[in-house]
Amino acid sequence: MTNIQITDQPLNMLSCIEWAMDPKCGGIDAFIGTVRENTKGKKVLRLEFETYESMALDEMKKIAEEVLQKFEVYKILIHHRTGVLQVGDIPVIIVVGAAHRDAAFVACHYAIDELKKSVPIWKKENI
Amino acid sequence: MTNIQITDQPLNMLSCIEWAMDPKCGGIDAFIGTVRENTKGKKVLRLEFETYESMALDEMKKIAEEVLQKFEVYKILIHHRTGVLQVGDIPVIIVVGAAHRDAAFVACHYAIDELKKSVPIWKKENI
Amino acid sequence: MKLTILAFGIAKEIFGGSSVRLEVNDACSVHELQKFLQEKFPRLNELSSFLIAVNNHYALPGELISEKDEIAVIPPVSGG
Amino acid sequence: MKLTILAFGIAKEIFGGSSVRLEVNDACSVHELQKFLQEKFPRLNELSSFLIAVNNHYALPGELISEKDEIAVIPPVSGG
Repeated sequence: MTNIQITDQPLNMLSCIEWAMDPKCGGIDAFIGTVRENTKGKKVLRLEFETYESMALDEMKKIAEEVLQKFEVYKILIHHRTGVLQVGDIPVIIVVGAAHRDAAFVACHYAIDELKKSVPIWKKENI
Repeated sequence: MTNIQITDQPLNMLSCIEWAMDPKCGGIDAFIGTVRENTKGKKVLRLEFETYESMALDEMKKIAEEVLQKFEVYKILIHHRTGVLQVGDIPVIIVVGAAHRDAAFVACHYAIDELKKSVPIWKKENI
Repeated sequence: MKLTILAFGIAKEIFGGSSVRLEVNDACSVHELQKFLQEKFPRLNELSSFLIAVNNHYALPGELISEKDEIAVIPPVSGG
Repeated sequence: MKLTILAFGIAKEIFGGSSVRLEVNDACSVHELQKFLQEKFPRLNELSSFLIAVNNHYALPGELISEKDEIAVIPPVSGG
Protein backbone atom coordinates (compact mmCIF):
# COMPACT_ATOMS: atom_id res chain seq x y z
CA MET A 1 0.00 0.00 0.00
CA THR A 2 1.22 3.47 -0.80
CA ASN A 3 0.33 6.90 0.56
CA ILE A 4 1.68 9.87 -1.39
CA GLN A 5 1.00 13.52 -0.67
CA ILE A 6 2.23 17.02 -1.40
CA THR A 7 0.73 19.71 0.80
CA ASP A 8 1.37 23.28 1.91
CA GLN A 9 0.18 22.41 5.41
CA PRO A 10 2.38 21.15 8.29
CA LEU A 11 2.98 17.41 8.10
CA ASN A 12 1.45 15.30 10.86
CA MET A 13 4.12 12.85 12.05
CA LEU A 14 1.84 10.84 14.26
CA SER A 15 -0.83 10.14 11.65
CA CYS A 16 1.88 9.32 9.08
CA ILE A 17 3.40 6.68 11.33
CA GLU A 18 0.05 5.33 12.45
CA TRP A 19 -0.93 4.86 8.81
CA ALA A 20 2.00 2.46 8.38
CA MET A 21 1.18 0.36 11.46
CA ASP A 22 -0.32 -3.02 10.67
CA PRO A 23 -0.70 -6.41 12.43
CA LYS A 24 1.54 -7.87 9.71
CA CYS A 25 4.32 -5.35 10.41
CA GLY A 26 6.86 -5.81 13.17
CA GLY A 27 9.12 -2.98 12.16
CA ILE A 28 8.42 0.57 11.05
CA ASP A 29 11.15 2.92 9.96
CA ALA A 30 10.35 6.61 9.67
CA PHE A 31 12.59 9.26 8.18
CA ILE A 32 11.76 12.81 9.18
CA GLY A 33 13.60 15.56 7.33
CA THR A 34 13.90 18.86 9.19
CA VAL A 35 15.16 22.27 8.12
CA ARG A 36 18.67 22.72 9.53
CA GLU A 37 20.03 26.02 10.73
CA ASN A 38 23.12 25.50 8.55
CA THR A 39 23.64 24.44 4.94
CA LYS A 40 27.17 24.35 3.60
CA GLY A 41 28.33 26.62 6.41
CA LYS A 42 25.66 29.25 5.74
CA LYS A 43 23.14 30.27 8.37
CA VAL A 44 19.59 29.40 7.34
CA LEU A 45 16.53 31.21 8.67
CA ARG A 46 13.90 29.77 6.39
CA LEU A 47 13.60 27.90 3.11
CA GLU A 48 10.98 27.97 0.41
CA PHE A 49 10.05 24.69 -1.24
CA GLU A 50 8.63 24.90 -4.74
CA THR A 51 7.33 21.92 -6.69
CA TYR A 52 6.18 20.89 -10.14
CA GLU A 53 3.33 19.19 -8.39
CA SER A 54 1.80 16.91 -11.02
CA MET A 55 5.18 15.51 -11.99
CA ALA A 56 6.44 15.33 -8.40
CA LEU A 57 3.41 13.24 -7.41
CA ASP A 58 4.10 10.91 -10.35
CA GLU A 59 7.76 10.55 -9.39
CA MET A 60 6.89 9.93 -5.74
CA LYS A 61 4.40 7.23 -6.79
CA LYS A 62 7.06 5.62 -8.97
CA ILE A 63 9.49 5.49 -6.05
CA ALA A 64 6.83 4.01 -3.76
CA GLU A 65 5.87 1.32 -6.30
CA GLU A 66 9.51 0.49 -6.88
CA VAL A 67 10.13 0.16 -3.13
CA LEU A 68 7.20 -2.27 -2.79
CA GLN A 69 8.61 -4.39 -5.61
CA LYS A 70 12.26 -4.27 -4.59
CA PHE A 71 11.99 -4.84 -0.84
CA GLU A 72 9.96 -7.05 1.52
CA VAL A 73 7.76 -4.24 2.80
CA TYR A 74 3.99 -3.81 3.06
CA LYS A 75 3.48 -0.08 3.30
CA ILE A 76 5.20 3.10 2.24
CA LEU A 77 4.16 6.69 2.86
CA ILE A 78 5.88 9.72 1.32
CA HIS A 79 4.62 13.18 2.27
CA HIS A 80 6.33 16.41 1.21
CA ARG A 81 5.48 19.90 2.31
CA THR A 82 5.81 23.02 0.12
CA GLY A 83 5.90 26.75 0.82
CA VAL A 84 8.01 28.67 3.31
CA LEU A 85 9.46 26.61 6.18
CA GLN A 86 11.36 27.77 9.25
CA VAL A 87 14.32 26.06 10.91
CA GLY A 88 12.98 22.93 12.65
CA ASP A 89 9.99 22.56 10.32
CA ILE A 90 9.50 19.25 8.53
CA PRO A 91 9.64 19.26 4.72
CA VAL A 92 9.49 15.49 4.26
CA ILE A 93 8.33 12.33 6.02
CA ILE A 94 8.85 8.81 4.71
CA VAL A 95 7.47 5.84 6.63
CA VAL A 96 7.92 2.18 5.72
CA GLY A 97 6.21 -0.77 7.40
CA ALA A 98 7.63 -4.28 7.06
CA ALA A 99 7.47 -7.65 8.76
CA HIS A 100 11.20 -7.40 9.55
CA ARG A 101 13.27 -4.39 10.45
CA ASP A 102 16.15 -4.81 7.97
CA ALA A 103 13.83 -4.40 4.99
CA ALA A 104 12.18 -1.36 6.59
CA PHE A 105 15.52 0.43 7.09
CA VAL A 106 16.87 -0.35 3.62
CA ALA A 107 13.62 0.60 1.87
CA CYS A 108 13.21 3.89 3.77
CA HIS A 109 16.81 4.92 3.10
CA TYR A 110 16.42 4.02 -0.57
CA ALA A 111 13.21 6.04 -0.86
CA ILE A 112 14.66 9.28 0.53
CA ASP A 113 17.81 8.91 -1.61
CA GLU A 114 15.65 8.48 -4.73
CA LEU A 115 13.39 11.36 -3.75
CA LYS A 116 16.38 13.68 -3.53
CA LYS A 117 17.59 12.55 -6.94
CA SER A 118 14.47 12.64 -9.04
CA VAL A 119 11.45 14.36 -7.51
CA PRO A 120 10.98 17.87 -8.98
CA ILE A 121 11.02 19.89 -5.78
CA TRP A 122 13.36 22.83 -5.23
CA LYS A 123 14.44 24.64 -2.12
CA LYS A 124 15.29 28.29 -2.24
CA GLU A 125 17.39 29.98 0.45
CA ASN A 126 17.59 33.77 0.87
CA ILE A 127 13.90 34.47 0.85
CA MET B 1 22.64 13.57 24.08
CA THR B 2 20.98 10.35 25.13
CA ASN B 3 17.50 9.52 26.40
CA ILE B 4 17.03 6.02 27.82
CA GLN B 5 13.89 4.67 29.40
CA ILE B 6 12.18 1.46 30.45
CA THR B 7 8.54 1.83 31.34
CA ASP B 8 5.39 -0.25 31.76
CA GLN B 9 3.34 2.56 30.23
CA PRO B 10 2.55 2.96 26.48
CA LEU B 11 5.37 4.67 24.60
CA ASN B 12 4.62 8.12 23.20
CA MET B 13 5.92 8.20 19.61
CA LEU B 14 5.39 11.90 19.11
CA SER B 15 7.27 13.06 22.18
CA CYS B 16 10.09 10.58 21.43
CA ILE B 17 10.59 12.02 17.95
CA GLU B 18 10.18 15.60 19.10
CA TRP B 19 12.92 15.06 21.69
CA ALA B 20 15.37 14.25 18.86
CA MET B 21 14.51 17.34 16.80
CA ASP B 22 17.17 20.04 16.89
CA PRO B 23 18.21 23.02 14.74
CA LYS B 24 21.51 21.19 14.11
CA CYS B 25 19.71 18.08 12.80
CA GLY B 26 18.54 17.72 9.23
CA GLY B 27 17.62 14.07 9.42
CA ILE B 28 15.85 12.01 12.02
CA ASP B 29 15.42 8.29 11.73
CA ALA B 30 12.93 6.57 14.00
CA PHE B 31 12.52 2.84 14.39
CA ILE B 32 9.21 1.74 15.89
CA GLY B 33 8.91 -1.93 16.79
CA THR B 34 5.38 -3.29 16.91
CA VAL B 35 3.96 -6.61 18.07
CA ARG B 36 3.23 -8.71 14.96
CA GLU B 37 0.31 -11.11 14.72
CA ASN B 38 2.71 -13.85 13.57
CA THR B 39 6.06 -15.09 14.84
CA LYS B 40 7.63 -18.08 13.10
CA GLY B 41 4.27 -19.03 11.63
CA LYS B 42 2.50 -18.99 14.99
CA LYS B 43 -0.48 -16.74 15.70
CA VAL B 44 0.30 -14.18 18.40
CA LEU B 45 -2.38 -12.57 20.55
CA ARG B 46 -0.22 -10.84 23.11
CA LEU B 47 3.34 -10.91 24.42
CA GLU B 48 4.76 -10.28 27.84
CA PHE B 49 8.04 -8.41 28.10
CA GLU B 50 10.12 -9.00 31.21
CA THR B 51 13.34 -7.16 31.99
CA TYR B 52 16.30 -7.19 34.34
CA GLU B 53 15.78 -3.49 34.62
CA SER B 54 18.96 -2.18 36.25
CA MET B 55 21.15 -4.10 33.84
CA ALA B 56 18.95 -3.38 30.82
CA LEU B 57 19.22 0.36 31.49
CA ASP B 58 23.02 0.03 31.72
CA GLU B 59 23.18 -1.92 28.46
CA MET B 60 20.91 0.58 26.71
CA LYS B 61 23.11 3.44 27.92
CA LYS B 62 26.20 1.63 26.63
CA ILE B 63 24.62 1.24 23.20
CA ALA B 64 23.62 4.91 23.12
CA GLU B 65 27.11 6.10 24.13
CA GLU B 66 28.68 3.80 21.57
CA VAL B 67 26.38 5.15 18.85
CA LEU B 68 27.33 8.75 19.68
CA GLN B 69 31.03 7.83 19.42
CA LYS B 70 30.82 5.65 16.32
CA PHE B 71 28.53 7.75 14.13
CA GLU B 72 28.07 11.42 13.26
CA VAL B 73 24.87 11.85 15.24
CA TYR B 74 23.75 14.31 17.92
CA LYS B 75 20.93 12.57 19.69
CA ILE B 76 19.75 9.08 20.43
CA LEU B 77 16.66 7.95 22.29
CA ILE B 78 15.93 4.33 23.25
CA HIS B 79 12.65 3.58 25.03
CA HIS B 80 11.45 0.07 25.80
CA ARG B 81 8.12 -0.95 27.23
CA THR B 82 7.54 -3.91 29.56
CA GLY B 83 4.48 -5.86 30.64
CA VAL B 84 1.74 -7.43 28.55
CA LEU B 85 1.39 -6.01 25.01
CA GLN B 86 -1.26 -6.74 22.40
CA VAL B 87 -0.76 -7.09 18.64
CA GLY B 88 -0.05 -3.60 17.27
CA ASP B 89 1.38 -2.28 20.55
CA ILE B 90 4.85 -0.75 20.55
CA PRO B 91 7.55 -2.46 22.65
CA VAL B 92 10.44 -0.32 21.44
CA ILE B 93 11.21 3.07 19.90
CA ILE B 94 14.66 4.23 18.84
CA VAL B 95 15.14 7.74 17.45
CA VAL B 96 18.38 9.20 16.13
CA GLY B 97 18.97 12.83 15.12
CA ALA B 98 21.88 13.75 12.85
CA ALA B 99 22.98 16.54 10.59
CA HIS B 100 22.87 14.15 7.62
CA ARG B 101 20.51 11.32 6.92
CA ASP B 102 22.99 8.53 6.15
CA ALA B 103 24.43 8.64 9.66
CA ALA B 104 20.92 8.69 11.16
CA PHE B 105 19.89 5.53 9.28
CA VAL B 106 23.07 3.58 10.01
CA ALA B 107 23.12 4.55 13.70
CA CYS B 108 19.46 3.72 14.27
CA HIS B 109 19.80 0.33 12.55
CA TYR B 110 22.93 -0.41 14.57
CA ALA B 111 21.21 0.51 17.83
CA ILE B 112 18.23 -1.82 17.37
CA ASP B 113 20.50 -4.67 16.25
CA GLU B 114 22.63 -4.24 19.37
CA LEU B 115 19.59 -3.94 21.60
CA LYS B 116 18.30 -7.28 20.34
CA LYS B 117 21.68 -8.89 20.98
CA SER B 118 22.59 -7.65 24.43
CA VAL B 119 19.82 -5.92 26.38
CA PRO B 120 18.35 -8.27 29.02
CA ILE B 121 14.71 -8.16 28.00
CA TRP B 122 12.69 -11.29 27.27
CA LYS B 123 9.42 -11.79 25.49
CA LYS B 124 7.11 -14.58 26.49
CA GLU B 125 4.38 -15.88 24.19
CA ASN B 126 1.48 -18.07 25.36
CA ILE B 127 0.43 -15.95 28.31
CA MET C 1 5.19 25.00 -33.86
CA LYS C 2 4.70 27.14 -30.76
CA LEU C 3 5.52 25.60 -27.36
CA THR C 4 4.78 26.77 -23.85
CA ILE C 5 7.65 25.70 -21.64
CA LEU C 6 7.22 25.59 -17.88
CA ALA C 7 10.10 26.64 -15.69
CA PHE C 8 10.88 25.79 -12.05
CA GLY C 9 13.52 26.67 -9.50
CA ILE C 10 16.47 28.57 -10.90
CA ALA C 11 15.11 28.13 -14.45
CA LYS C 12 12.25 30.44 -13.51
CA GLU C 13 14.76 33.17 -12.75
CA ILE C 14 16.66 32.51 -15.96
CA PHE C 15 13.47 32.65 -18.03
CA GLY C 16 12.19 35.65 -16.08
CA GLY C 17 8.90 33.88 -15.37
CA SER C 18 7.24 30.57 -14.67
CA SER C 19 6.77 29.83 -18.37
CA VAL C 20 7.97 30.98 -21.76
CA ARG C 21 6.42 30.66 -25.22
CA LEU C 22 8.82 29.73 -28.02
CA GLU C 23 8.64 28.96 -31.72
CA VAL C 24 10.53 25.75 -32.55
CA ASN C 25 10.80 23.47 -35.57
CA ASP C 26 8.05 20.85 -35.98
CA ALA C 27 9.03 17.37 -34.76
CA CYS C 28 11.71 18.89 -32.57
CA SER C 29 13.54 16.37 -30.39
CA VAL C 30 14.21 16.81 -26.70
CA HIS C 31 17.90 17.16 -27.43
CA GLU C 32 17.25 19.86 -30.07
CA LEU C 33 15.03 21.73 -27.63
CA GLN C 34 17.79 21.65 -25.00
CA LYS C 35 20.31 23.07 -27.48
CA PHE C 36 17.82 25.72 -28.58
CA LEU C 37 17.14 26.75 -24.97
CA GLN C 38 20.86 26.91 -24.17
CA GLU C 39 21.36 29.33 -27.06
CA LYS C 40 18.40 31.45 -26.14
CA PHE C 41 19.14 31.44 -22.37
CA PRO C 42 22.93 31.11 -22.02
CA ARG C 43 22.68 31.15 -18.21
CA LEU C 44 21.28 27.58 -18.46
CA ASN C 45 24.88 26.55 -19.22
CA GLU C 46 25.86 27.61 -15.70
CA LEU C 47 23.71 24.83 -14.22
CA SER C 48 25.35 21.47 -13.47
CA SER C 49 22.54 19.97 -15.59
CA PHE C 50 18.98 20.55 -16.69
CA LEU C 51 16.50 18.00 -17.93
CA ILE C 52 13.35 18.24 -20.00
CA ALA C 53 10.13 16.73 -18.75
CA VAL C 54 7.45 15.80 -21.27
CA ASN C 55 3.99 15.14 -19.87
CA ASN C 56 5.30 14.74 -16.30
CA HIS C 57 8.13 12.34 -16.99
CA TYR C 58 11.83 12.79 -17.64
CA ALA C 59 12.25 12.65 -21.42
CA LEU C 60 15.05 10.90 -23.30
CA PRO C 61 17.12 13.04 -25.72
CA GLY C 62 15.67 11.35 -28.83
CA GLU C 63 12.02 11.77 -27.85
CA LEU C 64 10.01 13.95 -30.27
CA ILE C 65 7.93 16.79 -28.94
CA SER C 66 4.50 17.75 -30.22
CA GLU C 67 2.54 20.92 -29.68
CA LYS C 68 0.06 19.38 -27.26
CA ASP C 69 2.76 18.03 -24.88
CA GLU C 70 3.33 19.62 -21.48
CA ILE C 71 7.01 20.61 -21.54
CA ALA C 72 9.04 21.68 -18.51
CA VAL C 73 12.63 22.59 -17.77
CA ILE C 74 13.88 20.73 -14.68
CA PRO C 75 17.05 22.17 -13.10
CA PRO C 76 18.83 20.05 -10.45
CA VAL C 77 16.24 19.12 -7.83
CA SER C 78 16.72 19.78 -4.11
CA GLY C 79 13.70 18.44 -2.27
CA GLY C 80 13.64 16.41 0.91
CA MET D 1 29.95 -18.77 50.48
CA LYS D 2 26.20 -18.41 49.91
CA LEU D 3 25.01 -16.66 46.74
CA THR D 4 21.61 -15.37 45.71
CA ILE D 5 21.28 -15.81 41.96
CA LEU D 6 18.63 -13.89 40.05
CA ALA D 7 16.82 -15.60 37.20
CA PHE D 8 14.99 -14.12 34.21
CA GLY D 9 13.03 -15.43 31.25
CA ILE D 10 13.19 -19.18 30.80
CA ALA D 11 15.76 -19.45 33.61
CA LYS D 12 13.01 -18.42 36.03
CA GLU D 13 11.00 -21.45 34.99
CA ILE D 14 14.04 -23.72 35.25
CA PHE D 15 14.86 -22.45 38.74
CA GLY D 16 11.21 -22.50 39.75
CA GLY D 17 11.42 -18.89 40.93
CA SER D 18 12.93 -15.49 40.29
CA SER D 19 15.99 -16.27 42.42
CA VAL D 20 17.75 -19.18 44.04
CA ARG D 21 20.16 -19.37 46.98
CA LEU D 22 23.17 -21.67 46.55
CA GLU D 23 26.28 -22.63 48.48
CA VAL D 24 29.38 -22.40 46.27
CA ASN D 25 33.14 -22.50 46.89
CA ASP D 26 34.76 -19.23 47.94
CA ALA D 27 36.48 -17.36 45.09
CA CYS D 28 34.32 -19.20 42.60
CA SER D 29 34.85 -18.11 38.99
CA VAL D 30 32.05 -17.28 36.56
CA HIS D 31 32.92 -20.37 34.55
CA GLU D 32 32.80 -22.58 37.64
CA LEU D 33 29.43 -21.13 38.58
CA GLN D 34 28.09 -21.90 35.11
CA LYS D 35 29.26 -25.54 35.38
CA PHE D 36 27.78 -25.80 38.87
CA LEU D 37 24.42 -24.43 37.70
CA GLN D 38 24.36 -26.77 34.71
CA GLU D 39 24.80 -29.75 37.03
CA LYS D 40 22.19 -28.56 39.47
CA PHE D 41 19.69 -27.48 36.78
CA PRO D 42 20.26 -29.78 33.79
CA ARG D 43 17.53 -28.01 31.75
CA LEU D 44 19.96 -25.08 31.39
CA ASN D 45 21.79 -27.28 28.87
CA GLU D 46 18.75 -27.14 26.60
CA LEU D 47 19.29 -23.39 26.09
CA SER D 48 21.37 -22.25 23.11
CA SER D 49 23.42 -20.29 25.63
CA PHE D 50 23.22 -18.62 29.00
CA LEU D 51 25.45 -15.92 30.40
CA ILE D 52 26.22 -14.73 33.89
CA ALA D 53 25.85 -11.08 34.79
CA VAL D 54 27.85 -9.73 37.72
CA ASN D 55 26.76 -6.35 39.06
CA ASN D 56 24.74 -5.53 35.93
CA HIS D 57 27.36 -6.39 33.34
CA TYR D 58 28.10 -9.49 31.30
CA ALA D 59 30.93 -11.28 33.11
CA LEU D 60 33.91 -13.01 31.51
CA PRO D 61 34.47 -16.72 32.36
CA GLY D 62 37.57 -16.02 34.47
CA GLU D 63 36.00 -13.30 36.64
CA LEU D 64 35.86 -14.19 40.36
CA ILE D 65 32.62 -13.84 42.25
CA SER D 66 32.29 -12.56 45.80
CA GLU D 67 29.38 -12.80 48.18
CA LYS D 68 28.35 -9.16 47.86
CA ASP D 69 28.07 -9.26 44.04
CA GLU D 70 24.68 -9.18 42.34
CA ILE D 71 24.63 -12.33 40.21
CA ALA D 72 22.08 -13.11 37.49
CA VAL D 73 21.52 -15.85 34.94
CA ILE D 74 20.86 -14.35 31.50
CA PRO D 75 19.27 -16.72 28.98
CA PRO D 76 19.16 -15.60 25.32
CA VAL D 77 17.52 -12.17 25.21
CA SER D 78 14.55 -11.37 22.99
CA GLY D 79 13.66 -7.72 23.49
CA GLY D 80 12.82 -5.15 20.84
